[in-house]
Amino acid sequence: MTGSSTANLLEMQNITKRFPGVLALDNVTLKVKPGSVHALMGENGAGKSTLMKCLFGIYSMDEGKITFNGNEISFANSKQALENGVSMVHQELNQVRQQNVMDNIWLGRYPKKGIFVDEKKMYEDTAAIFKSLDINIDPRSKVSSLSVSEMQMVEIAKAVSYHSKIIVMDEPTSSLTETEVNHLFRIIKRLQSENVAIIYISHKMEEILKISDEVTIMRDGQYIATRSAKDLTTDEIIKLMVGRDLSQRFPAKENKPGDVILKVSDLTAETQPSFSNVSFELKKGEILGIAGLVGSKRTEVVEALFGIRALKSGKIELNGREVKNHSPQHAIKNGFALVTEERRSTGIFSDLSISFNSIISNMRQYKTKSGFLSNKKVADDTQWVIDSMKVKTPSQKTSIGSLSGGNQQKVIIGRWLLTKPDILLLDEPTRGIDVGAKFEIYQLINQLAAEGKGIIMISSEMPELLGTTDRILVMSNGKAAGIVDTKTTSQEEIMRLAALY
Amino acid sequence: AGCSSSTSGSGDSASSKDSKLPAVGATIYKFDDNFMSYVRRAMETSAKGNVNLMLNDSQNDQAKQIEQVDTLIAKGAKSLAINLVDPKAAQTIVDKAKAKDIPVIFFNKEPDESVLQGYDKAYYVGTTSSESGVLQGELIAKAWEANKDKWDKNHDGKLQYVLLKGEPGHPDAEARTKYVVDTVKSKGIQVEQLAMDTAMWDATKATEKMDAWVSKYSDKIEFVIANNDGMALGAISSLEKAGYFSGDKFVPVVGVDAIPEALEMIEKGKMVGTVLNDAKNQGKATIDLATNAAKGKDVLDGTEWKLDDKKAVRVPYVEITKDNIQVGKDAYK
Amino acid sequence: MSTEALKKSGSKDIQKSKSGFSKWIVDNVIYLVLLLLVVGIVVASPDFLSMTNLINILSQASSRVIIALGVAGILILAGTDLSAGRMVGLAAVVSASMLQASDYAYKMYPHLQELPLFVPIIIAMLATGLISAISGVIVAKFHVPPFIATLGMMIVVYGTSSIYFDRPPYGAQPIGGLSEKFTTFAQRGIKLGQYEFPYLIFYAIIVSLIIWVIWNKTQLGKNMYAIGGNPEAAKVSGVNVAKNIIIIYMIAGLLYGFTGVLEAGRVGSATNNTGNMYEMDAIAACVVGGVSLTGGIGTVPGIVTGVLIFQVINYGLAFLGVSPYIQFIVKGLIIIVAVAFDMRKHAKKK
Amino acid sequence: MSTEALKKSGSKDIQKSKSGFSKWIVDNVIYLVLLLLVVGIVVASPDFLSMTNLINILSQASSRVIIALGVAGILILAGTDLSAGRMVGLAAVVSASMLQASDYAYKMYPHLQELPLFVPIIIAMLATGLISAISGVIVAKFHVPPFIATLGMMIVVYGTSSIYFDRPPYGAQPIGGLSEKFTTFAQRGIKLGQYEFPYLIFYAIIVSLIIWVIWNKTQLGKNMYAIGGNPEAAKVSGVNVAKNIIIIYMIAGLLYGFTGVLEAGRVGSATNNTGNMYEMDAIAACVVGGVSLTGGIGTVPGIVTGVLIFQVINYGLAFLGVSPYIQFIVKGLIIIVAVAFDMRKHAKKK
Ligand SMILES: Nc1ncnc2c1ncn2[C@@H]1O[C@H](COP(=O)(O)OP(=O)(O)OP(=O)(O)O)[C@@H](O)[C@H]1O
Ligand SMILES: Nc1ncnc2c1ncn2[C@@H]1O[C@H](COP(=O)(O)OP(=O)(O)OP(=O)(O)O)[C@@H](O)[C@H]1O
Ligand SMILES: OC[C@H]1O[C@@H](O)[C@H](O)[C@@H](O)[C@H]1O
Ligand SMILES: [Mg+2]
Ligand SMILES: [Mg+2]
Repeated sequence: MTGSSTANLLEMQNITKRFPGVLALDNVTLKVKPGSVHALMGENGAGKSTLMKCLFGIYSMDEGKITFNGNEISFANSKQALENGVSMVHQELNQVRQQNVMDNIWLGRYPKKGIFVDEKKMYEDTAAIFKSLDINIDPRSKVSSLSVSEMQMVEIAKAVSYHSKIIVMDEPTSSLTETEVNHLFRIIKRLQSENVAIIYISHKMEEILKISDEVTIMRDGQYIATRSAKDLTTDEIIKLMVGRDLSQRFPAKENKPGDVILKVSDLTAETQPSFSNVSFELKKGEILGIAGLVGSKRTEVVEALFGIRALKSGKIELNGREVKNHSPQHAIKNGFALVTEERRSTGIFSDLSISFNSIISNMRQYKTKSGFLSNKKVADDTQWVIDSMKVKTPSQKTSIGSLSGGNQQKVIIGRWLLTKPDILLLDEPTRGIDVGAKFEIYQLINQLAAEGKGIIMISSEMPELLGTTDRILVMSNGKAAGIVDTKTTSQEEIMRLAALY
Repeated sequence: AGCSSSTSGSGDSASSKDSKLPAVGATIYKFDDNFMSYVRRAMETSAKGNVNLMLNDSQNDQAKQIEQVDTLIAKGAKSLAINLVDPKAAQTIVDKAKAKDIPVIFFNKEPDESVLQGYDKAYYVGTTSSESGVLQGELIAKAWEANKDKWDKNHDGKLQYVLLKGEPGHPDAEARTKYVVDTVKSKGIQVEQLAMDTAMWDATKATEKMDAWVSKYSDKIEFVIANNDGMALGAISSLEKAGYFSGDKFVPVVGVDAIPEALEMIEKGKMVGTVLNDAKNQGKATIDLATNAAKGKDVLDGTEWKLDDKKAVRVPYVEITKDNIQVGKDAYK
Repeated sequence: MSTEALKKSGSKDIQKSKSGFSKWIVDNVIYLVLLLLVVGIVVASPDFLSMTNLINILSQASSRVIIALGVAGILILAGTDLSAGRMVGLAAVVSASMLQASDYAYKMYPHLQELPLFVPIIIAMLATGLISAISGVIVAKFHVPPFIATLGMMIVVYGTSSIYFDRPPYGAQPIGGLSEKFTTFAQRGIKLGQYEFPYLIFYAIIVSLIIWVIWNKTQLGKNMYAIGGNPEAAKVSGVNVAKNIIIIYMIAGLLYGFTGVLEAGRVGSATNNTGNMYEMDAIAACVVGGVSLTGGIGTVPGIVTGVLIFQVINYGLAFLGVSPYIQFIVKGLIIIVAVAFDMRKHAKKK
Repeated sequence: MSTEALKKSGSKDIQKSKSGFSKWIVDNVIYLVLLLLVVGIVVASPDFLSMTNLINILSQASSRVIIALGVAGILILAGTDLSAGRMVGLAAVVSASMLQASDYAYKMYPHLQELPLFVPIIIAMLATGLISAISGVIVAKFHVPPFIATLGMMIVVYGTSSIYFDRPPYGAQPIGGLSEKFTTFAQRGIKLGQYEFPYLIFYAIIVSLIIWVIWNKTQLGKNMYAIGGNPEAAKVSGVNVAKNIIIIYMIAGLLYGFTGVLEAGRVGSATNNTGNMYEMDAIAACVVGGVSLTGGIGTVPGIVTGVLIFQVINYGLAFLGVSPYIQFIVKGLIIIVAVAFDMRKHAKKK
């Protein structure tokens, strides 16, 4: 915050934003230089997205002043923001899935020929943008047929296509693989060379330090500090974010794998293309990671174990006995639990309370003899979830949709722990979650394993797999490419296996 | 028991077998209308063995009826018997029939005279919508004169009434509402309307409107006039709740249609009277004319019906009170 | 931000209580709407404020509350039910046909003995419960959108009850001459001082309580909210989605059946058109009462209030003697305005 | 699965073409349903296969296609429109009242000169267009759920058209005696050989083409799909969501108005009850034709096919001489079964 203020492209000063019952932003300041990558960091719920939405005209701030390009601005809606050189990649994928890629990219500003939309120009322009960004997607394909990472790349391309002076990227890499992340970084470098500024929100430390010039850190809706990235270390960032030291990223492992409890042999999905001939074993008290590129069908394997996806052949043995999970009910009865990958669409009941979200999978336990649910047991278990998961919430009745992503995730994990599962399946359990919360979740996983549960964890974050698991199953294009021992393997070996088929 | 009705519900399944008989295409404005269901039955009875009667339910939708006429013509109807939904739509149907030279017998709902005059093969069988209102009015006037000292509760010499109207815009509702009051007045009786509202022919709605009126006017109401018996019954149920018809608490109620339940109420003294539409003869006359027309004969050939100067066979309404209740009951034999 | 930060803020208490109160108002706006309506009518006609009118409105609202609670369960599942009104008609016709007084001349079953009251009631309710469960199966197992499944069912049920109703010897005649025990059941009440409180009101209260318990205190109820809120998540959470949907439809069917019985008894007769379009009023009352058509949201007190609002409008306008056509216009406008106000509670603050 | 992965898979071509064909069948099942229906009726009654019947069905479908396309736009926005039928009624009454033959005895406006045909048509369409735009404002600006906004509007419009309709000198009489140019416009057609193809069919074709162009070739159309598919996405992409919603409602209103004019002309008279409940058939036809009630999905050919399916059922059952009450049951079942089959296209195979 030295340097003359005229050098800044964007200055957001003393921004305050209240939601009913919540002070989401409390006097926050953000200054971004042209052509720089400015990282915005903070724990879940720190107010990063809210700050950006105030800039982008989605929310109107209650107090404060925004100067952009030398002029004081306050966009009434997104259209104004886009027209004035601010574009944004949103944290939640905001696409019209029923329409095709180019319809999505030009939404709100279709090229026209007379009164008609100029489809040809639209196609050519899209193709040109994709080409310049090195993206290989057919502009005419339906968005719903894309993989999540492809959707994400389309969103990024769309933001770039506005030729804005500043682009906000709110967790753009949450569903990208390593290669795609590198691809994004190349795009960012190019934009930077064209003097475009980027505000980059992410929970991934390595990325931040690699890509950004400056870092602004927020905590609890307040501005904490802005530093040059060169001068920062991961530990320092974490300290600023959480307000205390967090010496290591991963807790020490205490679990001791025992006998085999789950034996999976030759599993093949009914509807192909999907996984085929997948075999592995899981031991009591073991944490088994599953690595692979996005699209390698890791999710489908755990879905099949949980009875959501039909099997053509194969055998699942639990403690030596064959089990057939035809539905989640069967799976739950057999002691399985699944924390799904897409929290919003298959995890939370957004409008309903934390209490409801905690107990929904474990309802049988609350029935009294009369058949009604016991208020007390429900309240006790909800409180257990809130306390042991360290969920930040005003009350049990708060709707889960108003919590930050990390806190939502903790409630979901708590939900499944209430069912006292033997086998816990975790699909990207830390996606979009801040370091502090991540650490807590790793601790939890560790502790559960130490208690003798078998845990399978899918993750796209290599350090996470290496830091928490005992063994790692690597999937490649629907097949099991190999199982490696975490202690002795390397990132390179995993990458090699992931690209095997 | 429900199954037997699937054949008797429509003369049509019989028709496919009797395909040698001349085909008469018929539309009923609304199949489950309580009065029209009797007319329909009479038509089926008369048609048996004489003509192949193809019945259609217009579901109270004139556009639907026009389409059914197209279908009937496409199916080769030799004459049409049409119970209009909306009397002013007659011309459209005549145009369609005329183009194929098919005779049309309108029944129960009367088209404009000019329409009948415009096509030599168009006739009408039925009553006049206004007649039911007139008869209801006469019935009210007679009863009022006979019981004035008891029924004129406020002794002002005026008849204070509430009126439950059928569906607004429905020709019967409009005609009955207008003519019943006009007729009472024409008999020299002073009237005062306390309230009028539509209950859409519906007993439940009538009960609820009546609840509000009873609460508001209580004993000021001296007569309850309903456009049909269904609503009259609804009103009675509300009045009973308020303690009427037990002891000497009483208010006269009248309706139209002479449905069995209403006859029962008249016998029990809870209703003063109703007006009977002669279903049997309307149905019979309609089929008689349509059969002759289909066979290419003079429409009156071999029948005792007479046409008036408007090319119409008139089947009169009958007012029903306790005195001639048997007339009403016979209609259901 | 977090509650902690809030605690830090100086004038937190004032702030909290203030936003608390205005939030309370916004959250409870429908109760205010009801109050305002009553006040409005009373101002226009002070004699509206009478015990008789209150009893009338409550008893008229009673059967509507019951059908509305049935429909509401399905709405909370993010479904809809267009067949409700026709189900009411079926149950009305069936129960009335079996409860005609033995000395009535135009009986549908001339030789039928007088049955104990509960037998026809149970038969009618089982019929509609079963049919509605079939709708549930069509929705849950064949994935037909509820709009279409229940539209189809509405037409099928109407055809069925017409066939049942319109047949020899008397054809399409209102089924009347109901036995006295039936009309007593639906028309009489408990005398308290000079007033008679219709049993209907108590039936509605009892049904509301039962439904409240089901929705709030049982696994079925929780599952219903879960399915309506997020069916995918419910499935993954181990809820047997299809089974629960079918049960909720079945309960709705039972309630429609009971409504039909009450309608026949209350009016003293039944036709195949009894109940026609009741579903529209029921759905509208639910929405006015805060049920979300996108599922997952709705409470019993809200729904009861929604029904009362409609009934106060209907009764009040008739009581005021507003001309019928103007009644339509006023009623339409009130519905829109009431919901527009209520929507402010969901309005995402920008 | 990503396209890359697909490219990698070996037997991609065979696999693609095979799944392509069965996918084609599944995606186009409604056209098959239509075909099957026709075949079924022809088998039952071979003389169904005639030019006259074809023309009858097409002309009966015509005004229904027009109202359905109006409703469909709103459905694609993830809305609904219960007022459509009453709007048809309003337009019918308004246009008929201004198009009575000058020598007709019971004219509503006895002194009105005969107007050029297009004047009353335009007036009627502007009236419904405006009213529907108001519904749009209520939905878009006041966030009233479309179900309630249009339910309220339905009641208001019915009251309004009743007031317009029921007044001196003749009171609530059906408005008849329409001028010949009006009936010609709606009842006559183009003679080709021995057959007369009603103009109605051509109006429906022209309207379908216009709507197809709007939906597929203009910004408005793309915005409509986007708003229906994901309103948040549309908003953050700078689409003026409210404006587009209001325009789509307005277009729907214009189409209802045109339908009303055609209904009056086709029937030769109009009452305030004209068009009652048309919206139900229209919505059902849209859903059968593949429009998703959750928004974002729907095509003109699909909707036209949906309407045709309904019309073939209606016409076919009447032609076969099925008893009316049985017709209801059969019709209800066909709707459910047709959609159940169609739903397989959305069935997530897992
Ligand atoms: N529309 C809203 N209504 C009420 N509260 C909200 C709303 N949006 C955000 N909040 C609250 O504001 C606070 C900040 O949320 P925000 O989404 O900005 O956090 P974030 O830093 O982006 O977190 P994450 O890393 O999890 O995305 C949180 O407490 C959140 O619950
Ligand atoms: N055939 C397909 N059509 C459309 N979407 C698909 C298809 N296959 C997978 N997806 C989607 O693409 C994403 C990738 O899932 P997939 O199971 O293929 O890989 P994964 O390795 O489990 O992915 P992740 O690493 O994100 O868990 C999922 O969101 C899935 O819904
Ligand atoms: O349209 C329905 C109405 O038709 C009338 O003719 C009849 O008298 C009424 O009872 C009612 O049935
Ligand atoms: Mg965020
Ligand atoms: Mg007097």
